[in-house]
Amino acid sequence: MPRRLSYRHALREAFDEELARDPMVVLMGEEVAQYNGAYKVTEGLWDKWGDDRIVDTPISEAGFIGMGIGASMLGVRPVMELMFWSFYTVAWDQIVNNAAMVRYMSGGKINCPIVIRGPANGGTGVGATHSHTPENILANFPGMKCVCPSNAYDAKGLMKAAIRDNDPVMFMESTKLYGEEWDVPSNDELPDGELFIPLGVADVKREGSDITLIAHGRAVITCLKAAEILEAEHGISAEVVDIRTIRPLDEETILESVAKTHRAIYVEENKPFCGVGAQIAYMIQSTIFDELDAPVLRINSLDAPAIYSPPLEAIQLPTPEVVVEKALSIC
Amino acid sequence: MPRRLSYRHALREAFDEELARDPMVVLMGEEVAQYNGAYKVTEGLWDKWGDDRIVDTPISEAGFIGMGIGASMLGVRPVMELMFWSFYTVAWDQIVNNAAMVRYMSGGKINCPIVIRGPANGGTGVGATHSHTPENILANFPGMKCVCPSNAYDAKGLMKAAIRDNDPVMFMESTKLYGEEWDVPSNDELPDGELFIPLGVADVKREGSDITLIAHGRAVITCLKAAEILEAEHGISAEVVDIRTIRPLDEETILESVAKTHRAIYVEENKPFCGVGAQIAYMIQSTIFDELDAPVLRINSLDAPAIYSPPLEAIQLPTPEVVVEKALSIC
Amino acid sequence: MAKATSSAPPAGSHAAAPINQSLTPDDKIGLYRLMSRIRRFEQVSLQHYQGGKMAGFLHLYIGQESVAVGTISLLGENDHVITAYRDHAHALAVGMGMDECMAELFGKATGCSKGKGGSMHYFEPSKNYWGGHGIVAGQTPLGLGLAYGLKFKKLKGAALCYLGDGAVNQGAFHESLNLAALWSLPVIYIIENNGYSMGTSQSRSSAYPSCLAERAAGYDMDWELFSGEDIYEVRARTQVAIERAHTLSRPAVLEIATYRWEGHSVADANKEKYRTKEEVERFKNEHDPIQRWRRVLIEEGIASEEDLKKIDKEAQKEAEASGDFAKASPYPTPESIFEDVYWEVDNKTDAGQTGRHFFND
Amino acid sequence: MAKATSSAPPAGSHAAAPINQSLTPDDKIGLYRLMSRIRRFEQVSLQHYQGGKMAGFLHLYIGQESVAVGTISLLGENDHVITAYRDHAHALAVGMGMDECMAELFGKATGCSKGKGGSMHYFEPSKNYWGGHGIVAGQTPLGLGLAYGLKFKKLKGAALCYLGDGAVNQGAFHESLNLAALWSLPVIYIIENNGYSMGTSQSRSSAYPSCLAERAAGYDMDWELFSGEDIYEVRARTQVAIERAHTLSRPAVLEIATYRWEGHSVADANKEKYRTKEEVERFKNEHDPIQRWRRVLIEEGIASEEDLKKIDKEAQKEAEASGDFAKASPYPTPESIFEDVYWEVDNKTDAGQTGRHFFND
Ligand SMILES: Cc1ncc(C[n+]2csc(CCOP(=O)(O)OP(=O)(O)O)c2C)c(N)n1
Ligand SMILES: Cc1ncc(C[n+]2csc(CCOP(=O)(O)OP(=O)(O)O)c2C)c(N)n1
Ligand SMILES: [Mg+2]
Ligand SMILES: [Mg+2]
Repeated sequence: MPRRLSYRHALREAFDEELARDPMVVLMGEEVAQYNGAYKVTEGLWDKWGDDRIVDTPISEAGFIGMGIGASMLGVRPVMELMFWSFYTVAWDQIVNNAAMVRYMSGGKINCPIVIRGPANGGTGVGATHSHTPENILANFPGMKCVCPSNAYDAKGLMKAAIRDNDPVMFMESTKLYGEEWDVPSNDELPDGELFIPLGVADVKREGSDITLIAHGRAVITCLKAAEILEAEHGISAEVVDIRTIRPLDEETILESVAKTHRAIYVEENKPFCGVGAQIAYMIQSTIFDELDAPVLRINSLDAPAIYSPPLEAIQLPTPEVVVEKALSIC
Repeated sequence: MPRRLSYRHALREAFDEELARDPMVVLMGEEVAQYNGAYKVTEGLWDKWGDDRIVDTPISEAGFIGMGIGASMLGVRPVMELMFWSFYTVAWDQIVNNAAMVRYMSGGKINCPIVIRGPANGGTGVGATHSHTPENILANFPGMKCVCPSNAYDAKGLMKAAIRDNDPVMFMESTKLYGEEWDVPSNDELPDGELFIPLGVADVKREGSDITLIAHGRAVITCLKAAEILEAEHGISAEVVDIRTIRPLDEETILESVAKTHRAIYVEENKPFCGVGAQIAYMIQSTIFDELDAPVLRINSLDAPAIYSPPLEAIQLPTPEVVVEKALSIC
Repeated sequence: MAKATSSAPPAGSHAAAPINQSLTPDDKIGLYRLMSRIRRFEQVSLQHYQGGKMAGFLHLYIGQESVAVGTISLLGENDHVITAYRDHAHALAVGMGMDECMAELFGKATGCSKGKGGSMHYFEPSKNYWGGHGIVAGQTPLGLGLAYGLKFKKLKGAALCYLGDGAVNQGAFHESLNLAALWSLPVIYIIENNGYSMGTSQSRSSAYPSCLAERAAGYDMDWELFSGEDIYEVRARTQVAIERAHTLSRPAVLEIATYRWEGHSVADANKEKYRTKEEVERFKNEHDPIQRWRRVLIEEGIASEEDLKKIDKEAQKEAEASGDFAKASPYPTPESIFEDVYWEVDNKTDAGQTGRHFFND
Repeated sequence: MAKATSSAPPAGSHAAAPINQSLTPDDKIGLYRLMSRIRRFEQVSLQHYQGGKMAGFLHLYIGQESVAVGTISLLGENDHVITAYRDHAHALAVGMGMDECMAELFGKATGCSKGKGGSMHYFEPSKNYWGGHGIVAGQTPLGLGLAYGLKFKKLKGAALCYLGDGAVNQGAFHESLNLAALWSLPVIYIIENNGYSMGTSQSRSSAYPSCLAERAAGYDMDWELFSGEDIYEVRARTQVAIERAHTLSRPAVLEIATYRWEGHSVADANKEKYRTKEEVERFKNEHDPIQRWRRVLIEEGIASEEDLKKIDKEAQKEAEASGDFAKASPYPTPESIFEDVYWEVDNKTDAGQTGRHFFND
């Protein structure tokens, strides 16, 4: 029987393995150590690895994220938690001008092997200030990498790749997925002895022939549900492509799929204007315009700040039903 | 003979007129008063309006921008200068979570009639930290408005609209344009007695029939030059649409033009990934797919942090030649 | 500009401060009633939270009531209040009703933010209450802006801006302190020091000489440290800062020692780990500001045990009724998702009609 | 932890400090040569700027040389340097060559940042020099990170992080101070106080009790205020902080009074408006740190007027040669625009090959 692991636990395994592999890896953030993490992602790690490797910080995101970047320039490999990715706003200057650009401005003399991670999602009743999904904004910057795993397996494999990457990686998790479980083989079940997924490789999560649903993060799950409804109720065969990392981006897998299905919809929980879907829709139509039997469409979170009211918040995010409806409009 | 006015001077007239019209208007920022503005946009205003209306701030963008937002909640109408828009990174939390979202989170009880302004452009040899063009990022947020005038006439008219607007308006100028001159009628030459351009209204800067070049900010000028070359050297008639404001966006004017020419290229000095061009290309193809004779293309700043080296910086930004070449590829 | 704390008045003398002498027996009972109502409101909200009626966080203020009630009781027409996400008490203290506060937690259209903000984002500008802010210290420049607005409009008032002991390490707060002192703006920062930011004790998050408020000295700004337990003391010592703000337009930082009984939020699974049971019990049993005020009222012969019990019961009833009100209220409509984003759109002005504002496909 | 400044040593005693006593005559001449080279380098760069060879800003350090030279002369193998955009002097002081520094200003491929950074963004990690940062105070958390890295790696060193008097009001600096003090990290913040941030005098930008460094007291951190004019004093008083960082891993804030002769940058059109001519002249004539050191060397009999003039001439020649070098150097190639963005791409690793990294159409 395959091993079931929660998304949170899968991340924890990735940390634990990388902490063991490389003594320069240090985990840092608010409440990550003694409190075990606000969302228990780092549970048990402080007990195991102690004060030097698992570090609680004060509430000073600009200060401690910048500190991590500075330490990374000296070869430390900090994995920094933002309790919510929403709090990137107070550390934005450090992320943009230092993590993402110091390599360039120094003519390649400095690099910043830092991971900045935490949950980036709406849908948990915490209101607009706590529901930011800045992946489109992060990926806008050459110099940054941006990863959005949709499940525990990918989360573990991609986190290990992120920690070993020598460029700054923005790693976006989901509080809505932390508790969900997936099959995640243990290392001894794996040919390479570990689970490692390179950045920049998309994954076809479901094969299909009539339409391609492309997504990142939790929207992938929405697409998989929509694909089942499309199949069961409408006889439409939808392929689901999980891009997994937004930058670098595996365009080939997307284009191959769309060249096969001739129809595409991008689904994301992000806001629409200049979202990831806009970029990928642009890319598809500009690259394989003649393969398209219909415009590339997209589905986003409804275009207003995240509302608190629980029943409305639920419909502000894309649902399988909305995906089905939009797919039917072009199939 | 029509009156010629520099972009900088046109803005100054807008400030002066609005300062006279509404005693709640106050101009604030680093070096805007006694120093007359780092780029002399506010020259003479402190002499005329004094300490209460024209205020020099310390270097504390989060503090003073947040302060301006707080004051705007009480009915003051602050026009805040960022010496460079690049410095938004240190004030980002205040802009996003307060200016753009307090109205929503308060159920409409509070509004923030604030203008945040300053130059947002590359091309002046100040390196990556000082060359940010965050208009795509700003416009991503429902709650914000975002304006990018390409000439002195629009700058004056749009600035007056921005100051009177009861929502937060992000106003992006250009140091490369400050010294350029355009025809700007004086108020007594105008039927309404003033120059006022509503936000959300695009402007066809040049009529054409074969292809539509769409742009914002200084890229409009690049497009106008490209259109002349296309006409003179290739007999291609290009229409140039200046969107002027990115949010709200005048989609009708864009779509009308493209429905006529059947070909479109978006040109901007911003980085490509999730840029404004991606959004507008998406919108065009998703709305009038069948009108298109070719994919919608776009041209951006070359996708790396802004390089310092002057000759390379010049080619990192879109040139008329690149626009011509791309236009020829689909005409 | 004076920079040191004023010398502490002798213990027990706070009742004698003019600002407290001016309180009528009714006023004093009013303070009790308000604290009691805040506590019942939160206790009832907790029940509904546990009953699954709300989402997200619920940060309870239980144990700290004397701070919001004592300080806000001093405010007049042109004084303003802004705080962080632990914002229910301040809302009730400025005079907001339990109904709209409870309904907000339920996410109902009748909530004080129409169900759009939730627990962390209460607002009522008509009562000079500017929220309810979720980003730690994000409200501190806004508070400064309220003070700027007052001074700009030449109004005699002050802005009270509350923050936690964990919030003092955010840059925006320091930028605000410099601006406040430099421009002499009438903002009073009140550090509600409950000893912990989530699970982190003050000494694990902050470096300081004698206390956190002393950082104000670095900006040549007035500061005070005092206990929040006795509402007389809270009023007497806060009044000094308000007076100074009103008459001299001078800012201040007040650090008020207090304690939260519950976890950081209801979701705080560790609340018994980072503090000892004894510590929590000691505060509950020996330092409850409501009990303390109760004893004062009885000692002063202003109210009997019976009177106060009756007030508590009324408060409980009111809180329960607010729960019923919230339950019976409608959720906002789906269309309302797009309301309250842009003033110009909501008000159907010309500016709200030109161009597309929302980008749903 | 001590929090107050150490009591100032009696005037004139700095030459007698052990750290200065240990200087050989050659060392002392070396300090002179370095200051002279820095000044000539900048004077020559100014000529080329005015000749249209560079773009953007050129922030000159002329008048402040003793600060960078004095402090950096104290550093050893594991000590690091990071500063703001006024960064030429620190670069030369850590041992970078004039050629690569001048070429960077010209935007040439031979520049210290390959022409990618420009005047504000010099870097040379092989010499423990971490830039060169354009965002005011943006370097202050990075300096903290260097100190963190040293401590994490159990190396005995310190990070010297320079900032201006205008930079002290940025939030990131304060967050850094708290973290430095809380975790006892060996970072030394050096406020190069030249009295102005662009056209704004210290008193128009900052509220402070006795000085800016005193804000460190609010974090229970050591601090000092002293004049930067005499290189003996700079060395003696900075050494105390370095020693403490090395042995006790304790941070500090040093405020060093100095003066810039030129405008904020070469583009500063107002440089004669916000300061009186008399003020500028007084500093040039009476407080030039190079002249002062010159007098010391002559008084101590270490060098003659002639010797020093010769050094100046050599420095001038070297600076001019660096201009020729820069002029003769090639610009970076257009392809290099996409180099140095991603380490993995540049190094052609597996990770650099999967997925698209650049999105040019
Ligand atoms: C910028 C930011 N970082 C982190 C958080 C998460 N967070 C919310 S409250 C809190 C603790 C704050 O403690 P304190 O300031 O002492 O206030 P208290 O909760 O004790 O009232 C944290 C870490 C946040 N909301 N914003
Ligand atoms: C965040 C930010 N705001 C504003 C600027 C523009 N700016 C550059 S230097 C400067 C003045 C800084 O003065 P100070 O810190 O005293 O340093 P000095 O120039 O005197 O060395 C300003 C306003 C900037 N680069 N970054
Ligand atoms: Mg607290
Ligand atoms: Mg200065």
